[in-house]
Amino acid sequence: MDLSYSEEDLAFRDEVRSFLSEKLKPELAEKVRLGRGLTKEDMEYWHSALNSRGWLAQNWPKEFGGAEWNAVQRHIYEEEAARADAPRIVPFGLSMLAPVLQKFGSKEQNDYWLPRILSGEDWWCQGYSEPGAGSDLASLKTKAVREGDHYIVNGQKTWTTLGQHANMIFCLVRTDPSAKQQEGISFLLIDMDTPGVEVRPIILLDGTHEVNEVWFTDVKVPVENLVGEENKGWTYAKYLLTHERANIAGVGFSTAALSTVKRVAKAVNDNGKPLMQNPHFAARLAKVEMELMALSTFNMRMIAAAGAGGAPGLEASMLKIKGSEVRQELNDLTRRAIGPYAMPFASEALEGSNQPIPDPFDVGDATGEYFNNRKISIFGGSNEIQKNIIAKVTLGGRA
Amino acid sequence: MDLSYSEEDLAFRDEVRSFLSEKLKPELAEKVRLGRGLTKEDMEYWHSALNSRGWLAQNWPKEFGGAEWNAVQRHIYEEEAARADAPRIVPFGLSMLAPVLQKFGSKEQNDYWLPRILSGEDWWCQGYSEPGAGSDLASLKTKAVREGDHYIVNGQKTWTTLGQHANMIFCLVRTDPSAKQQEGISFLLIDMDTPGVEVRPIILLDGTHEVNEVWFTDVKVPVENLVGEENKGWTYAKYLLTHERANIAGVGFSTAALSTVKRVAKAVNDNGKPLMQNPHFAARLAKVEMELMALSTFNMRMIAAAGAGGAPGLEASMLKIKGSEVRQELNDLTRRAIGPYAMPFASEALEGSNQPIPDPFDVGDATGEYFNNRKISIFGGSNEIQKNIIAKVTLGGRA
Amino acid sequence: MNFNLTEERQMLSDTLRRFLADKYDTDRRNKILESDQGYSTEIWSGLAELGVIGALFSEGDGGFGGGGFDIAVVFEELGRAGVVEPVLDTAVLAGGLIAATGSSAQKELIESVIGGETQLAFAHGEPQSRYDLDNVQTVADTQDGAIALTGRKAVVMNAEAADHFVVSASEAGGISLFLVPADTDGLSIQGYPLISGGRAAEVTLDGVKLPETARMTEAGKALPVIEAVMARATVAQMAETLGAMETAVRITQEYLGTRQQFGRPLATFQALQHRMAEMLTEMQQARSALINAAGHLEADRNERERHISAAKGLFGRIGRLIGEESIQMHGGIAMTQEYELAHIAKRIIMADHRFGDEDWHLERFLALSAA
Amino acid sequence: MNFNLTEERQMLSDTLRRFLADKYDTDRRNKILESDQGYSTEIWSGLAELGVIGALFSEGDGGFGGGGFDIAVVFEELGRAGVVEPVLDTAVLAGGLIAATGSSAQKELIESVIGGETQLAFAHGEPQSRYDLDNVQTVADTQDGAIALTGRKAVVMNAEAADHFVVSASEAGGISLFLVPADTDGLSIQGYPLISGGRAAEVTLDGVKLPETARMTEAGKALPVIEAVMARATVAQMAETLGAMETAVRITQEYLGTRQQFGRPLATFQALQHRMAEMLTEMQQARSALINAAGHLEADRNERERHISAAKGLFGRIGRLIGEESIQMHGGIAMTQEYELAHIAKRIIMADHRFGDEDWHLERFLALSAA
Repeated sequence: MDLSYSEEDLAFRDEVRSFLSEKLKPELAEKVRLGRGLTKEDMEYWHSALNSRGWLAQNWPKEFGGAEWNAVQRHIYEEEAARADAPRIVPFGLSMLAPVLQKFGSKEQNDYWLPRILSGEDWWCQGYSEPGAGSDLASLKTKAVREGDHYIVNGQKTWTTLGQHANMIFCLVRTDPSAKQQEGISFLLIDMDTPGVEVRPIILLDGTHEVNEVWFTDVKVPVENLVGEENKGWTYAKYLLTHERANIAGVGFSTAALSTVKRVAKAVNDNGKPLMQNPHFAARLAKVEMELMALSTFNMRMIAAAGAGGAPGLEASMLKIKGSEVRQELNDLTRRAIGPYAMPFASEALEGSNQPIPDPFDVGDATGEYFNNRKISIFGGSNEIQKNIIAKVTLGGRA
Repeated sequence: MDLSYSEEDLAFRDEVRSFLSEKLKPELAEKVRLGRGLTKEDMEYWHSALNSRGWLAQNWPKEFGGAEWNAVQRHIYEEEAARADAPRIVPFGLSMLAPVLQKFGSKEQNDYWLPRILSGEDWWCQGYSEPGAGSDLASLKTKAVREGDHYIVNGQKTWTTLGQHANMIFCLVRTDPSAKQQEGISFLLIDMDTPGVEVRPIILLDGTHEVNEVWFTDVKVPVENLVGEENKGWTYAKYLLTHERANIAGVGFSTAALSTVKRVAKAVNDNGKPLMQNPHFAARLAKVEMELMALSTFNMRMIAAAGAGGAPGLEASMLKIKGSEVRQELNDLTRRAIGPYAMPFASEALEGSNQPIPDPFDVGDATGEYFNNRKISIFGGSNEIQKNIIAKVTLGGRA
Repeated sequence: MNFNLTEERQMLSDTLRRFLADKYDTDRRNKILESDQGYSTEIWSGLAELGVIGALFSEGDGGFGGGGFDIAVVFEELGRAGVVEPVLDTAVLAGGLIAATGSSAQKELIESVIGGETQLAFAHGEPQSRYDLDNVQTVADTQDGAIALTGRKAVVMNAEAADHFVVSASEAGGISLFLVPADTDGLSIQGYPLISGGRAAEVTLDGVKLPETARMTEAGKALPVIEAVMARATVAQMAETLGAMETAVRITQEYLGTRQQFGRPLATFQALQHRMAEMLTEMQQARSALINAAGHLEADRNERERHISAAKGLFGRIGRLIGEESIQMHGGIAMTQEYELAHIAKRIIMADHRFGDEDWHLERFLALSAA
Repeated sequence: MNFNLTEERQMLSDTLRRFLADKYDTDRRNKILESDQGYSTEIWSGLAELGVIGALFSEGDGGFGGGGFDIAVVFEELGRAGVVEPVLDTAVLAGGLIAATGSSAQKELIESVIGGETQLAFAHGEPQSRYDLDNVQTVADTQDGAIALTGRKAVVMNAEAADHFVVSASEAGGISLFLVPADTDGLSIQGYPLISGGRAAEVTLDGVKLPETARMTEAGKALPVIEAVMARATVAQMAETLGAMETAVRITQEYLGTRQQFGRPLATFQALQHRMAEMLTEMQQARSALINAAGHLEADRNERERHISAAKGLFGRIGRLIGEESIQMHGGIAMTQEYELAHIAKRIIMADHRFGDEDWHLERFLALSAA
């Protein structure tokens, strides 16, 4: 056991730092720090900066043009990017679709789609969830019927994050309605400019537009857009779900959130002293910081194990649970810290709220972020589903 | 709505106070305060003192020689008795068996057994739980087979509280093995001096002997000791479980425990100040005191509703859950307060521990009480069972 | 002791509940939330006609209620329906201050408040004061018989709609209160919407000139009356939150009963059942704490405030639990702005940001218990 | 970074686990618990023979380990089996102090400690000191070259068995340490059993006369070394607690898998499943915190202590959760003295009463973070 960085690690960290200080524009970092919605251009700018440096596809194998970072490197980038308030990398093409293509796609598919992901030519979104399915993903109903060289797709997807920016969507669709739930599902790539695709915004409770419904009405999809074999899509979907675990705990986000809470708690006046010195607030903060210190090591242990060929499915579920709890608690503390100033509503969606709201502690939309991040224990496999998984494995297959 | 006491209530409170100051011997109160095991004689003394005053059978109707107190009177007694460190009334005969006899027993049974409960001639214990049953009470296996004028009883009961002092036990026994689980159960009164009854002690994790196993081997019980009808025992058992709700929240115990914690926290030195001024300890204490203030009113509301003919089954489950949480938290705080002095073990059962253990804060066996009271969320219908009941009622019969 | 509502209160409760069930459904409320005004004039008039505002004032002040349990009954129903109309600010807070300490000329306003024609706001909190009641840096300066107010008030609820403000200011080593018409020179308002509905504003007082008749209390002596009225407002807000929690739990129960996952209703999953049981148990604690607080509004100051802080501290914890759990047990649907629960949960959770949060009341409870 | 155990440590861990699985079952341990001595001489010798004690000392001190992860590996296994033998007190605490700061003559004791022939105790805490390390009222008075110790030491673990005590006393405006043979005149002991096993005593020092050679550190300068050795002891105790938590969870899982209620195993009840999932998640946090603490034992003082307090604070919370939940999920059976879990749960929960509890470390973490 050794918790310290090697010489090489330290050199890499310096590289990351100088990259960030060079390429991350202060206005962009400011937006990230205050939790303001990033524009499509902001995100494209950041992807392009990383891509120029060869750091966009951090986990891809070198043969596909990836950086193939090891666990420690990924951890270092995560930590430094959070510290510098860099935008997160939009994961849908890079770390969700790409690993599936690399493992199950044809050479033609990889040759065509992967470079377009790196260049930003395609913006991908995910078509998994459906209104009737929720955590029970396998009960999905969107149908794809083969007709000659095309599938005809009908149905509805929901909770499609950043779908409003996307031109491509990867979908789970039912190709064999007679098969049992998890069989008969296929993995399909759909061009969103095809007639019959319609994107409708969902406004979340914090007033933001980040998720969407996507409707398919007789949408024609060429058969070459099928990934792998027909009716094997569930296997690919599971692979996708278990593959991308590096950031499942959100340690970087929580590290940034912690420094925000501390900064604010030093600035807020609490009966003549900084709130940071209020023992009850300080206790809440210390408790979550202790958790985060442990979580960070827990996360590193798992990344290291995965890198060494381990398959930490169980631990990934635990990381997601604890990671969401820590982050949600930190969001709670920020809104708590600012007292009555947590009440103003900075919604994009509301009339009359284009005026700036008062923000004396320079914290951005802390309350919005608190409410928005209720999602992290719901989406991507709710914490209840994660607990089911843990129980199934540890209590001997019973569930 | 009116939270204050009437003139009559206040007069009654004065009566209770003067009774307590007259009859409660300081040595006995001291034992109660320090959580030391009471002897059989201690308990008999207290029953007898209450009985002389006509206050032993507080909830019995007047026709049976009871005091027939209303909700407020019971609350006042509870509060004052806790404040004065009076022993609790041993409930098995008085508030568990007696209501069943009064409702379902024959006149002969009532005439014979009730006076003996009041006089202390009989000491009752309860034969419900069995080793294989636990929370699933209806799966009990102890058998009673009718042979002429007797039942022949075979089987085993467990968790029999104070069974070592008892000469009588009321039991649930299976009289029809072919019937479905909850049918075929009868309610039987058994003299523990009958050949074939054996009591074996169970030592609890705090080293105390308060519960027992009771074994029955071909025990002959006269048929006149059957209460009500054969095979209807489950009805009587349920009546018993739902009848005695007055003290289910344990508000009196918690009130006494709160004053102990406060006394100790003022005496303990924490880095030069009383522990009471440590903000983290104070916060824990304040939180549980807030809960207790609410619980006390919740309890009163339910007693008042029950007195007015309400049937607060659901709320009784909630009172039991919250009451156990509050009391266990207070027990936790006391052991927490005394720091390293929580470690000594005052077991009755251990060699070499007859010497006094150090108790600089005059708190008695705080740690023992903490561990012992883990039982209150387990016995008498575990908190999990209570939650099942609440869910069944409120989520439309599903469970 | 007696835990039953009087017949009058039960009737008021029933009438108000029917009115809101009829007029205040999700669609209607969502339209109100999106409106520039942030509340509905029509609903406001309706509430006044029903006598809801009158029930918050004593007979001596022209109302027909005003007791702790009158407040509790009215606000529980308002909370149940997620009402965003400014009853608390106009009637309990600013109206309550006028009733408690206004001159007889000032008290003439109450009639039109009860009638629904006048809106009020209490401008007290400041950017540096957080939840403390005695931290007032706005200054009242008296020269030649005229008073001038200078300072800034933070997150003043209902400021844009208010016809009159009750304004606190520092004076004579203490705090004074003044009744200020909204159109007084030097008073300016920057309004914004609130995340749980309704609107507030930053209010700037730039040498606002007032006659002596604007004064409500003896100079520097207002703190006790502010505290007493805040206690009533806290009871109102807790009752409102309790009503909202009832709704959150009801919606969640209904959802669990109908939503199918893995081939059966969510309500059949024991983990969710037990969490629902815990929520119901905690709500009984909240209701009991509210009764304690409402029942001690007439007690002496220390006893009253100790019960207020015990209850509001508990509401902080329980509100967060109910708000977060009801969202979590729903899943995604509760994350959408237009779903009823989203609004209700926001009101429950944001209640912790008014009149002192959980920690603030914990600290205060400790101080009051030591006193 | 590297999270793997070295081969040697893995071997030690495996060997020790097998030894204890073989020799230290519930019956055997319950007999030890009921014995007058409170620990088994035979087990003690066995541990020494296996090299368990040697692994806690560095090569320079005659051992073959002594690093943070050596301690963690040994104590995790001891905790897993619920071992009550005084390895922590003899080897890590008192032995560690001798190794860290004893004279070369004093260090000669270490060989017989490693060999299992000598028992030690550290007499430091006092009735008024609670968990504070710097609160020592026992006085060392030097006259004519002879030292006299007077005072009372509270809850001194392993006092009855100890051949030598390391005793702290106030001197020269600070704290000094002395090595005191157990049979020294004026040192008296009142022993008692502990609820989680083993024995302790109140130790009275009534003018205990010592030669100058009994002194371990420069007069008044012992606090830093006490703190450093306490950090190692805290790592040991957390590792032990982690091992005990693993056992508690294993026993609970087995019980849930076999115990039938309402016609099916408890393990099929989702409410219990989810609570088990939470326990497992928290144990991973505990393990991670332990790694942080063990990995920072050689860091500078502030960094080391900050990690110790972060970890011990977490262990306080998680230990209570695991201890209480494993009892609750069992039901009645876990309430009985003779059931394996009862002992294990008591050890887990009582660990909070040594080396500072959850709140004490929270406070300390805050102070260290502000520094």
